[in-house]
Parts: sequence; structure tokens; C-alpha cells
Amino acid sequence: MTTALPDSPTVPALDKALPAARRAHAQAVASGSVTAALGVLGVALGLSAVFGAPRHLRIGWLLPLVGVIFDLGPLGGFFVAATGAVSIAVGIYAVGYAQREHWARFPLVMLPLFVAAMLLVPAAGSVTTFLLAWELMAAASLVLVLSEHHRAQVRSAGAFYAVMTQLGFAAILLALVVLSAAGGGDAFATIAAGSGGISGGTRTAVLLLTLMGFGSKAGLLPLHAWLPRAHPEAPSPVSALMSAAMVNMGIYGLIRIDLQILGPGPHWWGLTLMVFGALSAVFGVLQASVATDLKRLLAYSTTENMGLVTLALGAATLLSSYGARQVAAMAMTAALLLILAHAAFKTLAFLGAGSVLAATGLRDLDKLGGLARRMPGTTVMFGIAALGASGLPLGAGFVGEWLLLQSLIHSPHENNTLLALTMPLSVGAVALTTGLGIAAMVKAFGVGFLARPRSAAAQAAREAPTSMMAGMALAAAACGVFAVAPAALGPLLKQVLAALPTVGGNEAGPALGAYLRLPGIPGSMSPGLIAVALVVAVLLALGLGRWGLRHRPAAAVVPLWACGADSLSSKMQYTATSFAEPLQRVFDNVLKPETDVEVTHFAESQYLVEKVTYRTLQADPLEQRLYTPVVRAVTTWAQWVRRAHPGSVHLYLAYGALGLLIVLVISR
Amino acid sequence: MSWIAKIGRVGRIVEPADDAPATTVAPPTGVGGSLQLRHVDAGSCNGCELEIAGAFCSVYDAERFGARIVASPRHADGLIATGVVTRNMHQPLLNTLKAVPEPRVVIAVGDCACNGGAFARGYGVVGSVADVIPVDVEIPGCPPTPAQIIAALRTVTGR
Amino acid sequence: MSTTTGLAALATLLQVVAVVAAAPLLVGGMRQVRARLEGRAGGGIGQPWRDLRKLLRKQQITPAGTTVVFGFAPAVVAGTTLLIAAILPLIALGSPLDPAADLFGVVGLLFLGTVALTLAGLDTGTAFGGMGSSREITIAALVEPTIVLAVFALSIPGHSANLAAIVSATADHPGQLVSPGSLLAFVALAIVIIAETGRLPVDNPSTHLELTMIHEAMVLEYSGPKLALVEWASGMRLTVLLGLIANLFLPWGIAGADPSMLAILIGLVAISVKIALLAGVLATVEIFIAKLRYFRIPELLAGSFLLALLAVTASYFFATPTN
Amino acid sequence: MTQATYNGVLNLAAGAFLLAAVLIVWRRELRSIVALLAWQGIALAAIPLTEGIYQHDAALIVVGVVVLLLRAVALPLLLARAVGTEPGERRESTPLVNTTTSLLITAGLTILAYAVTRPIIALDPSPSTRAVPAAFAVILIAVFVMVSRRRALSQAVGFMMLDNGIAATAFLITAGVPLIVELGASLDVLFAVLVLGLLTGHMRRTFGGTDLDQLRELRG
Repeated sequence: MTTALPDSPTVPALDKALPAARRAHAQAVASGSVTAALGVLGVALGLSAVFGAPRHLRIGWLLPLVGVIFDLGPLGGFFVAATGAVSIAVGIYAVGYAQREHWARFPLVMLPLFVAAMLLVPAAGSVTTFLLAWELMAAASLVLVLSEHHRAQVRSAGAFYAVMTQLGFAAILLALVVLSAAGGGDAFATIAAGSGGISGGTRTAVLLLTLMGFGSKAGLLPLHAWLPRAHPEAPSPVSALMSAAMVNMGIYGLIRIDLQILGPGPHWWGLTLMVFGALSAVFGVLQASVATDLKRLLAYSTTENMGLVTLALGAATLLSSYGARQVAAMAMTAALLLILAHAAFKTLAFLGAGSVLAATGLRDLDKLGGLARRMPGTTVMFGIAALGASGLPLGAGFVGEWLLLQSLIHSPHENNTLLALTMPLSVGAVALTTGLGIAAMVKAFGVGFLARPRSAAAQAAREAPTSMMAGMALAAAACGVFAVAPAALGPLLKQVLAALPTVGGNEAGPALGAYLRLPGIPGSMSPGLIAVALVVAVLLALGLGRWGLRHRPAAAVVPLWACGADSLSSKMQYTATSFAEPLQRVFDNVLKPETDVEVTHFAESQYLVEKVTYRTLQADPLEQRLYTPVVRAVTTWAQWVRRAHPGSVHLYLAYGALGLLIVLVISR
Repeated sequence: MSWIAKIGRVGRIVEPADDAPATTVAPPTGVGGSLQLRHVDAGSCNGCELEIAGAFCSVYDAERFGARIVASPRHADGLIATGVVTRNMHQPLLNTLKAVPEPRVVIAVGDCACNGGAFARGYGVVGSVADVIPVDVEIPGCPPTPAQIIAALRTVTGR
Repeated sequence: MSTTTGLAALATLLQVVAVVAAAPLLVGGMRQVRARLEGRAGGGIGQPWRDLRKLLRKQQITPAGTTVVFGFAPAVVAGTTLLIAAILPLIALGSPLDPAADLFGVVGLLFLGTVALTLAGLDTGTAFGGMGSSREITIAALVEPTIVLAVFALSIPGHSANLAAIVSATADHPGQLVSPGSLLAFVALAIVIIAETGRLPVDNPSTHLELTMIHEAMVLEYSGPKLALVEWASGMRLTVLLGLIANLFLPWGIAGADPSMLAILIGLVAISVKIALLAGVLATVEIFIAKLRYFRIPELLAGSFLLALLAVTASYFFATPTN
Repeated sequence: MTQATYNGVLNLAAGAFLLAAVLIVWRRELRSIVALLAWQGIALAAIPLTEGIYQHDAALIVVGVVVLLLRAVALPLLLARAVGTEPGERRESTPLVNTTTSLLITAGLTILAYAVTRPIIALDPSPSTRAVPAAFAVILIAVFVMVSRRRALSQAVGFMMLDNGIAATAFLITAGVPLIVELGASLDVLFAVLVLGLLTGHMRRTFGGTDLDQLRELRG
């Protein structure tokens, strides 16, 4: 039997429709369940590595000379478990999503492969294995980004992503080669044992190179540009995996290579991490607060959150380099909590955005709206994610940000100019990030889901199928746990922290019980108690509102107040653009938006306006300033090199021969 | 500093209040001394608007009797309508009344609002306010003085 | 950290009840001060209470097309404020909720209420609702850095951001109050509290013109009992924030963590007097100033941010040993 | 005067001194800028007065009184007169750097001042040297004001703020300059203000305004 090519969008003939649909269903279920099963495996393995003995595995035959080495310790286990948990939710979600979006066979195969590659990265125990897994992860994600390659934006985003991820890989490759040469071995354990003998210059070089490579993967400034391009264009489950799990690998690399193997470093290491973290956080959230594309907004929010995590890492490094190990342990706990919380709410947010995209075909917030009545379940899910991302109490991100702020304000500033200068500025940066993050998330939720639909597509939206809802519910449950019962994570974080002696890990970190208590400082907080008390207080307020109930006339539903006019059209609502306009004006100097107002007059009179067009383009100013000149230089250079390519085979053979001769002469 | 001295020199400029007049309309919710009104200009010459503004200014101070003008009909207990109802304002007047939550009162201010006044039977006129919506209190005058407006408001607020 | 006794719990309960009962009176009092300074007679201190009672007896209206977000937002705003009233050390130090939420938690709860109301404004789908929400959230976003830095500055003397610790540190070392850090933090906090409660010069609570509104624009669609809750909550917010700033900088009269009946009474009287005085000053100052143009507000907030930053820096560097 | 009161008053004076500088950056009304300068003069005078009373040093008290008369009364009065004679020029026209950015730059300058004066404090940690960063910050802020303002008068204010800052630094580090030096410096400033007053008057008569940007047009 012949069928249409899997990736062709044409509808199969009617008689073939039924078996084709059944097969598509089976394929989607298979792909999704394999992904979820891999996720379960990841969680199990990761947790067993955190709590049990470190796992060690060597497969000698797989690679010549060095073999493949897996070495899963508490730190790797933490990241494997986090990745696994994200994969479970995404796997379940993908079952429904792949069917609804008619995924081709290729992405269905690549999805579990991508998850497997991501699980291998933190498990890698040697430089070679790490690089191999890293490249596998990058390639798999690239292919998945390109799964809707018939659209031009996807191809452009894919090209951008491919170049940046390969450049990042090159930086990491160089760094790890230098490291393994200096550390005298391929396995991480060997290098760590011999890290004492590595010279200062080598350490600096490795740090800078890894900061570039891993920083680009984590979406840190100024190598973040691929993130707001690739994440929106990838299919939503893939966006969720990339944004909630893959960026974590960048952070893992920074912790593993720089803090665990190379550390403890000099003061400026921590300071550098803090500066890049703070800049990324503020820049990311500013862009998110003016973005009008839902998935682009979420992608910039990833840059923001990874910035906060890096800031926390930097604070931990800086503080422990000054001997304030208890406070450093607090900052490190904050970083780990932020990673987990971000993984949970970003999975949920991207899956929610995917449901919206599947139901309406829209990512543009200016055209969405009114989904709360049409997709109540998805709305609740996205609301939980937005609450988590805004860092407010009852949200998943609150505890991590609270701990980060506490570690910053309790740093020992006496007789230490550097700490006394960095900490207030960092607190300001974190607070500005939180404030703008709230604005961005209110915009995403309020404009996207509440009010009335701003387009016919949003008007016709339907709720997502059960499997998609189930995947989201899983992530929402995780958000809930992080928000009100972070105590559940206490033992896990304690184990991971103990594996990080260079950032105060062997000190007692903050106690995560019913009350979060800071070590050695009179400070505490209880998110669970706040939640319970808030529920009681809201009930109390509702009770106050019932006073005088028996005097009231019967309740009524009336049309909106339109200032006396008959009705409000949905075009009269605030859109995402107008909602963010004040912020855009306030931060005009940083954002540099291109706005254009065009007024057309009637031919008869200059005093009558026929129409007003307002256009605003929010490009990434860094991208324009930094990337465009580089791309231009590379193009010029390539043009120049092209002259050496006249197309003659003989000349090419001569090049080869010349190269061989030079090598022979040099290595004589 | 000079401003504070000025406040001290000027003191109270509000007119002394008479005794509360007899209530004509019971306070809409049974709670006296609180009446929020949304103003609708149904087609007035703006004479009544000036007098209403006068009634809420420092000299007459209608607020001391619990009356207040609010921006949204949702916040209001009633309408305070001025002018004849013109064709263009007919539907908006009905819409505004519908937007006011029950129980509510309608106060018509000025001759035009009460019986059409000088504009009665004009080509662009639908009629007086009472022709369009039920009116509870009428304040005649062209325009009525702030004192008259306040006296009428006090019959509703009961203060 | 304090252990809670029965009487301390009673004091907390009293705090909540007092805030609920006194918030309308506070609003009425401020309007009355304003009226007297303008040469008017004013509606009397009890006017907001009359308005509330009346609103609670009015019809419940649901604007067509709104969701539960619109319906529940007033209760969330009021609920967060009630919770804050229970956490803050207003009458006594030993609130059972004090270890559950420090000053950062209180700020978070405050913003939770703001977010609920902005979402409600967006939920109506009217032009004014969206406009109010957009303006409110912009101000909130810019207020956050100042407020957090001010918390930072305040937490330095007591080495803790928990409120009881801050207040008792100030009460034990009143000399710290005249330090530059403390003064700068006071000014910064005062500005952000004015911005957060929508008072002049940031927002004009008595405007009738929709285009100039911030807070009022979001609540244009509320009516009857829900409006009552919104107004009540905004009065309570003002009350608790004035109480907070009063006790952070003038903690005298506050009962200890293990109070006697008499101490609770003294605490109640003390905080009432302090809040009334602050409110009187605020109302008086408001007479003399006009609302700022909206895009000048960021300047005001940048200024308060600078003051808060200087407060932290000053506390760090001036830190003279207190003995 | 006890040690604690001395500490408190000195810190307060330094804080008020810095706050006045910040507010001068913030405000645009020329009148209130001049009033703030007077307040700054009072804070400045409080430093030698406090030191003098604490150390029972009559010379310092005399210096303090002279500073008070000159910087809190005489100079602001002169400037206020200059403002009064400029109808329609009561406000600083839009500064070269907008207010928000100016304030953030001020924050940066203050932090920089705290950072660079760390060694001075470490040299002799006493209450008075601890207040040096505030005085140094005022110097930096004054330079910034002079750089960023357009009106000749606000530049004069910046110049006087600069001198205030230098004087405060001198008082705090050396516990007072000799009387004669202080008097000389203050008289210099007085002369400078008089000359500036003459110049602005001349400028106004010639060009009809004191916007310094217009001076560019003098270039051939």
C-alpha cells in the first residue's frame, strides 16, 4: 500500500483516511510514551544517584581509545531528574499535540532521541562522552526546531540556531580540550583530582571559554539571540523541552566544569557571573515586558530566569571566595530552587502556549483574548505558570527569589568594599527584574486569556484534548508543590549542595521545613502557612462582602458600560502593544523601539483624518549592535576567500598537497 | 508657608446649613446620608451644569449632606439629568440608566429636564426626561440655584 | 524569633478587627481634613462607612463577558490586605504569623493584590479598564526596586527582614533613627507607599475624568457589594501601610511579644494616634500638590530608587558601632 | 556633647549635605535649587560647628559661623536675586541629560565616591572620616551638574556645590582648615559669584537669555 509522504500536508483520500488516522494515533502514542518513559527512567536514575551511591559505567568498545564513561553523581543526578520530570510532562502532552498538529514521522522519532541526549549530558563522566552527548543534544534539538521547515521564519531561526549552537560547541570543545590536557586525563574524576596543578592562566582561559559556550546555551547575554528566535518557531512541546530542560544544561556545565572541577576561583569569577547574570535578567525581562508574541515573551523570560540563576551562582561563588560559606550555601540553594521552579513553570507555560497555538493558530497577543471562556482548563494552567514566573507568593518562583534576596542582603559587608558595592546593586537588579516580570506575566495572562477575543480565530478556540491537559496538569502539580511545600525538596537540595564544597556546600544550608529558616540568621518564611492564611483571609473578605445580603435586589448580568454608547467592539480593548506602551516609553533609551505614526488626511480637508496607522517594531538592540557587524565582517571575509575557489579540481588538489607539505615541514 | 497662612485667614467659607427638609423619596437602599450620582447631560445649554458644579463647590458643599458626583454609573445610586432629551442622547440616557444598579433614583434638574422648557417640541427633541425614563425628583428653575439643588438632594439623602 | 502566647494572638486578632473597622474612618478623616482646609464642611468622618453600608445593600451586577477573575479580584485584594494586617506588628510584636512572612513576603502579598486588580481591569475588556491596568502595573513594576531596597536598608540594623526583629531593633536602639540611612529609607518608603496606595501626586483618588485615572479606571465596572469590597480594601491598604511606616520608624508604644492586656490597649491607642497623625499630614500635604503628568512619575520613582540605594549604601558605610 | 550625639549629628549633617545635592539634581525650579543650596550650606556649617563644640575649639566654631553666614545666607541671597531678575527663566530648561538618567548617574557617582574613599576611612576610622564619602560624592555630583546643565545660573549652583563639597571634605579629613584659608576660599567664591552675576547679566542684555547652548553660535 502506498501512502502520502509523512511530511506532506495534503489530506489523504477519504478511503485511506481512517487507517492513516489510526496509524498517526499509534505513532503519536508511541513517541509520547517513549518520551515519558525515558523521563520516568531519568527521574528514577537521577534520584537514585542523588540519594544513593554515585553510578559509574564504562563502555569501552563504543569509542576507540577512550571509551564512553558515564559517572552520575548528586549534581548530575539533580539535572537528570529535572530533565526527566520535564520530559514526562512533555511526553504525555505530545501524544495529543502530535495528533492535533499532524506531526510527521521524523519529529516523532527525534523527540525521544532529544530527551535521551539531554539525559546523557549530565550523566557524562568524561570530556569525550560529554562532548558527544552535547553534540547529539544540539543536533537533535536543531532537527526538531526545523520540523515545520516549510515556513521561512523557521528556516531562518534554524540557521541562526545552528550557527550559534555550533560556535558555542566550538568554545566548549576548546575549553574542555585545554582542560583535559592541563588536568592530565579524559575522565572528569581524573581532571578534578589533578585540578590543583592547573595554572592560573589555563583556569582563566577555560572559564572564559566555558562562559561563552555554556552561557550561549543558557541564553545569557550577549549570546542569547538564538533563544527568542528558535524557541518561538519550534513546535511547542519542543520549545518546552528546550526552554525548561536544555538551557539548564548550560547552567549544569558552568557548575560542573567551573565550580566543581576548577573551583574555587578568585573573586572576579563570582563577580563576572553576577554581572552577566544581572544584565541577562534585566535585559531579558525588559524584552519580555514589551514582547507581543506569546512564545517570544516566554523565551525572553527564559533568558531572565537563567540570568537570575547565574546571578545566584555568582553570588555563591563570590561569597564563598570571601569565606562567607553559610550565605553562599543560601545563594546556591536559591540557584537550585530557581532552576527547578523555572523548569516547572516554563514547561507549563510553553505547553499552555502550545495549546493556544493549536486551538487558534495564533501566537500574537494582540489578536488573542477571551480564551478564559473557551479554554478554561488551559487558562487555569497558564495562570499557574504565570503566577510562578512572576515570583509572587503562591507562585513557584517565590521561594527561590526570596532566598536569593536574603542571601544578597545578608552578605558580610563589613570592611569589604566589593561586597558592599555589588550587593545593593544586585538587589536592585533582582527587584527590577521581579517587578517587570510581574508586568510581563500580567500582560501574557491578562491580554492573552481574559477580556474578549480580538480575532475570529480566538473566537473559535476549543479546549485542548485530555492528554494535553494531563501533561499540563502534571507540570502544574509540580508548580504547586514548589510554591507551597518547598520542604519536599529539602533532602534533595541538601544532597546536591553537599557535592558542591567550593560554594559552601558542606555548610548547613537553609532549613527547608514547614518554616524556611535561614542558617545563623533570624529570618524565616513559610509559604505553606501563607497560602493557608491567605485562603482564610479571602474567605473572610468574601464573608464581609455578604453583609447586607438580604437587603439586596436580585443579581443581574448587564452589558458592559460603554460610556452611554450601545456596545463596545473588541477593537476598543487594550492590546498587548498598548498595555506595554508605558514601559516601552519609560525604557525608551534601552529598548530603542522603532515606532512610526502615519496620518492620512481626507483629500478634501487637511483637518479631517481618514486613518492613523501606528506601527512599532521591537527589535533586539543588542542583536543589531553586536551581531550585524560580526555577520557583515564574516561575509566580507568569505567573499574574499571565495576568490581562492575558482572551481578547478586540480587547484583544490594542489591546496591539499600544499597543506600536507606544510604539516610535514612543521612537524619535522 | 503663605498658603497655610491663607488657609488660616480664609477659614470656613461654606454657607450655614438649614435644618434637614422632610424626606420626599426614601433613600434608595434604606441607608441615609449617602447618595452617589452620575450626571447625564441629555441636551442641556450647560446652565444647569454650572449650577450643579456650584452646588458641589466650597460655598454650598453638597458633600456634607452625603451627596457626591461619581464617574461611573456602576458606582452611582442614581442619575442627575439635565436638559431636554435630544434624539442623539435618547439611547445613551437609557443605556446609562440601565448601567446603574438597583435600587436607583432619577433626579431631573432644570425646567428643560422637567418639562422641556424653552426647547419643548423642538425638532431635535424627544421630550423631557420624564417622557423617557421614570423620574423621582424634579428640580425646577432655569437654571435652579445651587441652594435649590441642595435642598432637593437633601430630601433624598435624608440629612 | 518570638514564641506566641494567647494574648499575642488576641492582639493580632484585634489588629485585623481594628483595621477592618477603622479603615473607612481613616479615609473619612482624610477627606474631612481636606474639606476643612478647602473651607468646606465635609461629609463627616463616618461618610465612608455610610457609603459602604449602602453599597453592600445594592444589587450585585455582573458585566457581561467577565470571568471569575473579575468576580474574585475584590476578595483577593481585601484578603491579601487582611493577611498583611495580621502579619504586621501594629499593636504587638508577637504575631503568630510573623515567622511565616517577613517584609519581602508582605511586599509580595501587596503586589499579589495589585495584580488581582489589574487582571480584573483587563478582564472587563473595556478601554478604560485596560488603560488603568497598564498604568497601574507600570507603576508597580517601577516601585518594586525601591521597595525592596528600602526593605534591605531597614533589615541592616536588625540583621533580619522579619518585621518583629526590625521593629524591636529600632525600639532598642532609637539612636539609629537619626542616621542618614534611616532617614533616606523613610523618604523612599514614603514615596513608594504614596505610589502604591494611589495618592497624590501619583494618582488622584477623587478624579472624575477617566483619562486621568489610574486606580479608579480599573474599578469603573465594579458596583454594589464588590465595589464596597474594593473601596474597603483600598482603605485598609492605606491603613496598614501607614501603620507599617509608623511602627518601622516610630515604634514607641507597641506591645512586646508577650503582652499584658494593658500593653495591648496602650499599643492600640499608640498605633491609632500614629496612623491618624500620618494620615493628617498626608491629607494636608495633598492640598498643596497637583497630580504629576504620568510620564513624570518614573522620575519620581527613579528619585525614590536613588534614595533607597543611598540608604543602603549609607547604612553600609556609616555603620557606626552602636553601644 | 556626648560621643553618641556627636556621631548622630555629624552623620545627619553629612546625610543632609548629600541629600541636598541629590535634590538639586532632581529639581528643575531655579528658586528651589537655590533654596536647596542654602540648606546645603546649613548642613555644611553644621560640620565645623559640631566638631568645634565637641572638641571645645573656638576657632572651629568661628569658622562654622562664618560658613553659615556666607554659604547659607549671603550666597543664596545673591543667587536668589539673580533668579528674581530673570523673568520667564525661573526653570532650568530641559537638561542635556533627562532627569531619570541624571538620577541614576547620581546614584552611580555616589557609589563610586563610597568606593574610592574606602582607603581614607581605613587610614583613620573615626566618625568624621566615615562621613567623607558623602562629601566626596557631593564633589562628583557637582561636577556632573556643571556638565549637564544649560542655564548659567544652575552652573553657578553647581560651582558652589563643588566648593561646598571641597570644604566639607577638608573639614572632615583635617578637622578644619586654618581660619584664614577658609576665609580666603570663601571670599574667592563670593567674587566668583559676583563675576558670574555680572556675566549672566551681560549675557542676558546681549542675547536675551542665559542658555549656554546659544554661546555656540558665537563661533565663527
